[in-house]
Amino acid sequence: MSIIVTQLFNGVSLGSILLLIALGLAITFGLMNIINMAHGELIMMGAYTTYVLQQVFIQYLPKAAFGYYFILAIPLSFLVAALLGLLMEKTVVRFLYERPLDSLLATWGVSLILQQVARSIFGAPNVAVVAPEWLNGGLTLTGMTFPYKRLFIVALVLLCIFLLFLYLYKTPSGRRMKAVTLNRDMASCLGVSTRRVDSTAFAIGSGFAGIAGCSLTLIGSIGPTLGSSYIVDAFMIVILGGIGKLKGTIFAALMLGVLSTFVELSTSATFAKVIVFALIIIFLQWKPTGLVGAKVRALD
Amino acid sequence: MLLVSNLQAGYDETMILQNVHLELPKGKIVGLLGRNGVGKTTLVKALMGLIPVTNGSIRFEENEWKKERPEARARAGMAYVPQGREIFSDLSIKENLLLGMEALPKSQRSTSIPQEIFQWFPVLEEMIDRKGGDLSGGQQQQLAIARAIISNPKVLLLDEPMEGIQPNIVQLIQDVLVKISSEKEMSILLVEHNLDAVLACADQFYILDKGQMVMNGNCNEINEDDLQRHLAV
Amino acid sequence: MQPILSCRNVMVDFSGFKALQGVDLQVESGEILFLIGPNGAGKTTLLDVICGKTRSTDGEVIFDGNISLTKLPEQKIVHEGIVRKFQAPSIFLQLTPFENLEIAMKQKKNLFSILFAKMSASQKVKIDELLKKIGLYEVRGELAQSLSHGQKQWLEIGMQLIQEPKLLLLDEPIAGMSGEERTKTGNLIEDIAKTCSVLIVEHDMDFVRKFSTKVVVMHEGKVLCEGAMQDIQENEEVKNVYLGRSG
Amino acid sequence: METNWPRRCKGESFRLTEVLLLLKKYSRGTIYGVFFLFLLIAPLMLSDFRIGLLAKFLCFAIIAVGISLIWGFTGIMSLGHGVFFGLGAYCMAMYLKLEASTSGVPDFMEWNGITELPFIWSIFKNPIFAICSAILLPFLIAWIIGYVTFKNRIKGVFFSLISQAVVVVTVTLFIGSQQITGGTSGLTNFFTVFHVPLADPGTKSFLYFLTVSLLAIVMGISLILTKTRFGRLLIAIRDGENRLRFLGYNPAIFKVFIYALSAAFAGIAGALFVLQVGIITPEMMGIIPSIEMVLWVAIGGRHSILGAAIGAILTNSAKSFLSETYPEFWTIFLGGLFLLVVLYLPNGLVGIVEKFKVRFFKKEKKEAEKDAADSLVS
Amino acid sequence: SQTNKPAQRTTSDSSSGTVEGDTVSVGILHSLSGTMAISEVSLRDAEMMAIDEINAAGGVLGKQIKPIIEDGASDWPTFAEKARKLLQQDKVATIFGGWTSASRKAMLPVVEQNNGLLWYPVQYEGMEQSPNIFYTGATTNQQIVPAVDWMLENVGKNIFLIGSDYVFPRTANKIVNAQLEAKGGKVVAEEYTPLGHTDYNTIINKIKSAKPDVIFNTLNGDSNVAFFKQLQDAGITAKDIPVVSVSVAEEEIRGIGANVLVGHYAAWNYYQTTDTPENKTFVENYKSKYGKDRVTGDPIEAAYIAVYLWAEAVEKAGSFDVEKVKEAADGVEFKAPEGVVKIDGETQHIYKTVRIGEVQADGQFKEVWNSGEQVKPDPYLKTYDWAEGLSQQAN
Ligand SMILES: Nc1ncnc2c1ncn2[C@@H]1O[C@H](COP(=O)(O)OP(=O)(O)OP(=O)(O)O)[C@@H](O)[C@H]1O
Ligand SMILES: Nc1ncnc2c1ncn2[C@@H]1O[C@H](COP(=O)(O)OP(=O)(O)OP(=O)(O)O)[C@@H](O)[C@H]1O
Ligand SMILES: NC(N)=O
Ligand SMILES: [Mg+2]
Ligand SMILES: [Mg+2]
Repeated sequence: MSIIVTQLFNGVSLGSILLLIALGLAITFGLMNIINMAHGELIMMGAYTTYVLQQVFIQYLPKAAFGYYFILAIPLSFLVAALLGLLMEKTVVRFLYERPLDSLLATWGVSLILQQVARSIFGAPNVAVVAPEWLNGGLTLTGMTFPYKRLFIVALVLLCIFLLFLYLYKTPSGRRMKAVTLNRDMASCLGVSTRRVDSTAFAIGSGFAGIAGCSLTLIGSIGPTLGSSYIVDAFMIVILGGIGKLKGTIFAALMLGVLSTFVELSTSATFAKVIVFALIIIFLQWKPTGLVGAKVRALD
Repeated sequence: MLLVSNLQAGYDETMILQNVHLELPKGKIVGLLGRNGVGKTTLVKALMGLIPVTNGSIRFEENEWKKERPEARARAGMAYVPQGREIFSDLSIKENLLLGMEALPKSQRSTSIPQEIFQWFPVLEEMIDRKGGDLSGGQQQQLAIARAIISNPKVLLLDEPMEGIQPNIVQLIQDVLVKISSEKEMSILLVEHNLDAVLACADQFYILDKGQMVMNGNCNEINEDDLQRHLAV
Repeated sequence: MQPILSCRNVMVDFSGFKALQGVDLQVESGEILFLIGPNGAGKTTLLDVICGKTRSTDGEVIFDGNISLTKLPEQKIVHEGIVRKFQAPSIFLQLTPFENLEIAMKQKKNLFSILFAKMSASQKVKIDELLKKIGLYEVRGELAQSLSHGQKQWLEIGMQLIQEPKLLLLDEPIAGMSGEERTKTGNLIEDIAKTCSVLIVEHDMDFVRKFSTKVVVMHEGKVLCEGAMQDIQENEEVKNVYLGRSG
Repeated sequence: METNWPRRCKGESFRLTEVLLLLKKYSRGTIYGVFFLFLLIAPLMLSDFRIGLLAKFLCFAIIAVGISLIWGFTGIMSLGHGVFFGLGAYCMAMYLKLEASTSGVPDFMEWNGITELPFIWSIFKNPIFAICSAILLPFLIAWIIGYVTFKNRIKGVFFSLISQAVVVVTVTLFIGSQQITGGTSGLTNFFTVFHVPLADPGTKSFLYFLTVSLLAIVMGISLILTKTRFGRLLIAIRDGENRLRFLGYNPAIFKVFIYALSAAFAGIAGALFVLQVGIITPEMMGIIPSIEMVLWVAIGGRHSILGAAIGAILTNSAKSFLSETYPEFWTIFLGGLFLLVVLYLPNGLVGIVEKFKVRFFKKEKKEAEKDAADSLVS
Repeated sequence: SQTNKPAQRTTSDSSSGTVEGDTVSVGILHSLSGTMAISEVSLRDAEMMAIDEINAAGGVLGKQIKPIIEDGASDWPTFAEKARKLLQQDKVATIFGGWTSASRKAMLPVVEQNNGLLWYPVQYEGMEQSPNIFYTGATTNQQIVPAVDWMLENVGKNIFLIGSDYVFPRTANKIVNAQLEAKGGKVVAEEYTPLGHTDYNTIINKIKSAKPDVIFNTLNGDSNVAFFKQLQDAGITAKDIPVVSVSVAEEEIRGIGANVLVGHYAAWNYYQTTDTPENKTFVENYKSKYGKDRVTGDPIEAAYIAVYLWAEAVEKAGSFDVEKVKEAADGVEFKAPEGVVKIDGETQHIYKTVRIGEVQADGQFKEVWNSGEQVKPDPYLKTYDWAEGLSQQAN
């Protein structure tokens, strides 16, 4: 029984990590149709930002302050990744809105460049981020341990989702964003400043990648190739949820998290991966537009 | 209101429009006629800024507009109903209409739809929360018109707005156009194939042929023979 | 005469919204049947059901006496002889008008025959003739994307004709055409009707008046009335919901 | 037309124009001729090592031609062609490995404690079977995958990402079943094919020319396919496959066929690759190689068979050159190259040539029209 | 490998390498990009340092060593291609390179067919002995086998095996299984995860229910970070269940965070803290060359000594010729940072001292056990009875 509960928790926590990684893509890919292969490198930038901030705290601030660096790291990672995203949008992505598949290829180039740049700046070996003291340990309930880090990530994801929903569905800015992504020309004919909306949207999507990177420092390695190990999963989640469907993305991430932890429990990590991906393929055969797929009236 | 002179525009390497002159007086409806493929849509797109103008000028309230982006034109008071309707298919009717108000200054944008719109197009009120893409062709066309006039533009560009709309609503739209053009001093460019529809509401007309203006005048002093010459196939 | 197409109690439900609420309709062979009705009455939806794009939630569509269409895949329905022109022009923009017609042309359309297909002289003549008929002969070699809206409409009608259908479904075929082109299209349709039945959705009453033999009026997902145009015009309800003062 | 020449070409530009016109007329043939001529005489000009590399790039060119068929002409972007390349390669490699195993069981199986050859391996003792399956297995697997996905009307990025998922499944499976596949290390250490040493200069030349010929055949098939009604149908599918349904076609079948064909091409390439490079690993079928394959085609020009082939050769040459010259930073340069090409050459290298051709041709046409008008007036 | 001689070997005409004027070129072939770069870049640094030192001291046979660096890009076929390039195009006298066993297996046929020389500096799974490869890292009887003995003696008998899913961990664990069976230990479970795997919660759950005395860890690369961080979060400390790793060196500790690893063990032949005069200089030089915060470690040291061993062998042979160097290599000794090492000509591996270390709070190891004398390399474990089944197959 307790193993079921802890596995369920593990699944949910893996799901929220996946969701955090996919949330940014849900915007840049789901809404804007940009297949951003450099999304992983934006995640990596978020992680390195956290690392740098940690070093700054260690070097320049009193020891007592160290515990707070991680709180500051979250918005800072968002900002750094968002700025990088903004730069990418202005220089690369902007020319590719009409050519989604080409965006994949161009951003692939960006990802190669960013990886090597990170290697040149931070060195090839992994760096370590030490979690603040208050994130160590876990909540022990009836003999089961729920690590604080995992609980923290779940909470962080909930907060991100809440803010994103608010932005997308309750603000005119979110409405403009949806309009521009649906029909750029027409939106501009109505007076929407498409360039600004595009940049904002891409920056926000990238910013979420930064947050994902920040929280990944709690559980994994921080190195130049950090992002590449998550990128495929992230795309699968967006696709599985249904392109442009935030709710779908959330379901998909949780489903994937829980599914793979339980399959892994009864098989091995390798076969869990095989089975989960095979299930995704089969599921999409059955529901080709994803969990929350859109029915469109248009012919094509 | 809008003065186009010597305009040259087209796609990539092919120039469609040559030497086009056009004047939209304040508060008047101007009909633009022409056979298929003569460049009517191209002209409207050039006016809205969707395709680049290679030569000539577009003056709007004494300012040169040739190089402005579409959104700037929209904010300055130009609105556009495209030939393909171009509804935001994934957004609700309400959201589509709210987007129509983007052209207004922030202070004048409201969060609700002016009742006037629903008086003209009751079907939109009935379906206010349905997705734009689910509407029937004619319903979409009505939505497109409503979306354009909701911002009270100074210049309204209509590319075949009656296409696919049921007869009684066509009449209604004609009435609405006449009404708003005079009441709100809106200048309207009405691209139409249907001569009767133009004659029913326009004050002046232009005829475009092979990318050039070949004829213009007042609707009440039209010469049937000339018309036939330029419009017949 | 036996009807070539008969719809019985066709219903369509779009997740709660009942677009069609039991449509009964018959098309006799060789007739030009006009389908009119207010925007959103369900005309396009009905055509969608007939050609297989939308699946009906209830009811039957019988073609040519005994073929039930409600379960057939789209291309099978085409093979039975029903072709459809969509409301928005849907041609292949990256091909020339000639190539568009070449692909649409009546021929074996399975993988094997297409792989080894050769353009025969008679096929070429047929296409060229049609190109002239629809006025696109001059531009037959240019990419269809550079055609104007009206030309695209024509090309699409041409693509339906060259399939030599038994039943032609047209959704607002003259939208975006000028006066004379309308007449020409009308004549073309009358010409076609000699060999096949035609079901047309249209909002232009002059056109309907001129070319219809029979008219069916739809309203709110049901057939409101049917008959000759003169009779329809007198119907108060039709006037109210649809025609307005032009009726 | 001919008689108009002197009038149009004034003074010095005369010769140039003439030459260009001739080139235009025979341009396709000329370019193909030059291309294959270069490949045939390359062994005379390049070192053994470089020819080895070129041979590898030619294998990649075969894949690129297949990808251009499905992507450039049909609009299907497969991010999973590595799998078909890999299947072809593994089929060949299994045969080679068996020929190289003196004890009857490949070395990696011994490390994994397997003493008896599994059935799946023993059938690859027959070289003919191995070669046939290198082509047919990818074809069949692609047919199955394609049949289900296309029948279910999955397309666009959905298909692309599903093909990536197929990659993940295949690669993970290959890595995870070490006892049978050799795991991450893949299969390597081969000595002979048909009992002829692979390292023999003669074998190497033979394989090189075999690769050139197969590339020619594959390009020939593709050209024929695209220039016929079938090719126009592919373009129609790219434009809007749903419309085709209402013209009485089942687009799924056509897509399945072309997809499977391009998979077979990739399989051929895989078999040739293993013969000449001597190693195949699961990572070679992974996400990265699969995306790179598409990039070659994008760089060369997706709408052109020859462009795709040249793209594969040039991109890989650039990759080799950059990584040898700047082992530390070559990925930056390579990434930059990808970026620039995609941004500024949407139709790849071929796009530049085409643009030039179009411009030249247009000028010719316009001038001809003007001449005609002139002669009318005069 | 030994059993499979290539049917015909193309003997390169200038098998003595490119000796141009007063330089001799050698190849350095590690992953400078891709996932393996996190480990391999440091090996390149160590080899470059050795080359610089040797050049400063007058070179080899009076010639300056000219390194030609190539990027293996964490891709095994690329390793093969670059090795071929170095041998055929640059005609290098020898190659130093590789980390993963997979990369070595890819280079093996290339060096054999071109009669080149490869120095491979990382501990590995044994069962291999190419005539063209020298192995300067530990083979199994110099690391894994003694580590298992040590575990049985000092920690416990119930062992949980976790490893990355590739040839090294799989083969290593096969050996461990045989060894434990013979010596009364018990494998409670054996788990593999794909290289680069990052979620270990489920496996940790399995560990919790299997309740082993000790975890024997053959994970490689990034996965170690995730594994140890998540192990700590699950509340499992080194006191509860210690982990003995064979691929976690000082550099990995730096990337994980020492606090996460305190109290866990590793088995190696060298630590940065190994107390020899040579090591003191080595660590000092390395830090002053590459930065104060850089650390050394076993593979780094093995890469460093590879260059020296090759140079010594060349000096002894008086030639760069591969055959002559191989012949001369037997018995070549070098005062390495880990202590004196000696090439065993028969196996082309080297004699090494085995050391078990415990991770300290400063990220360094404290040696808790060593083998005393150098252990003779035995890649096929021929001298171990319990390994009979294993080694016979491989022979
Ligand atoms: N995107 C395009 N690229 C190139 N040429 C185009 C493009 N769109 C239209 N054209 C060409 O421009 C010409 C004018 O087209 P336009 O759409 O302006 O005609 P129109 O007068 O609006 O016709 P219709 O009444 O049929 O709508 C046509 O000959 C058409 O071939
Ligand atoms: N996918 C859908 N989801 C929800 N409602 C839909 C959908 N498709 C159509 N409808 C609704 O069904 C009704 C019938 O639409 P249909 O397109 O058949 O009308 P129509 O008679 O062709 O109108 P028009 O003359 O304007 O073209 C409309 O009210 C439309 O909003
Ligand atoms: N030899 C190794 N660690 O792969
Ligand atoms: Mg138009
Ligand atoms: Mg309709």
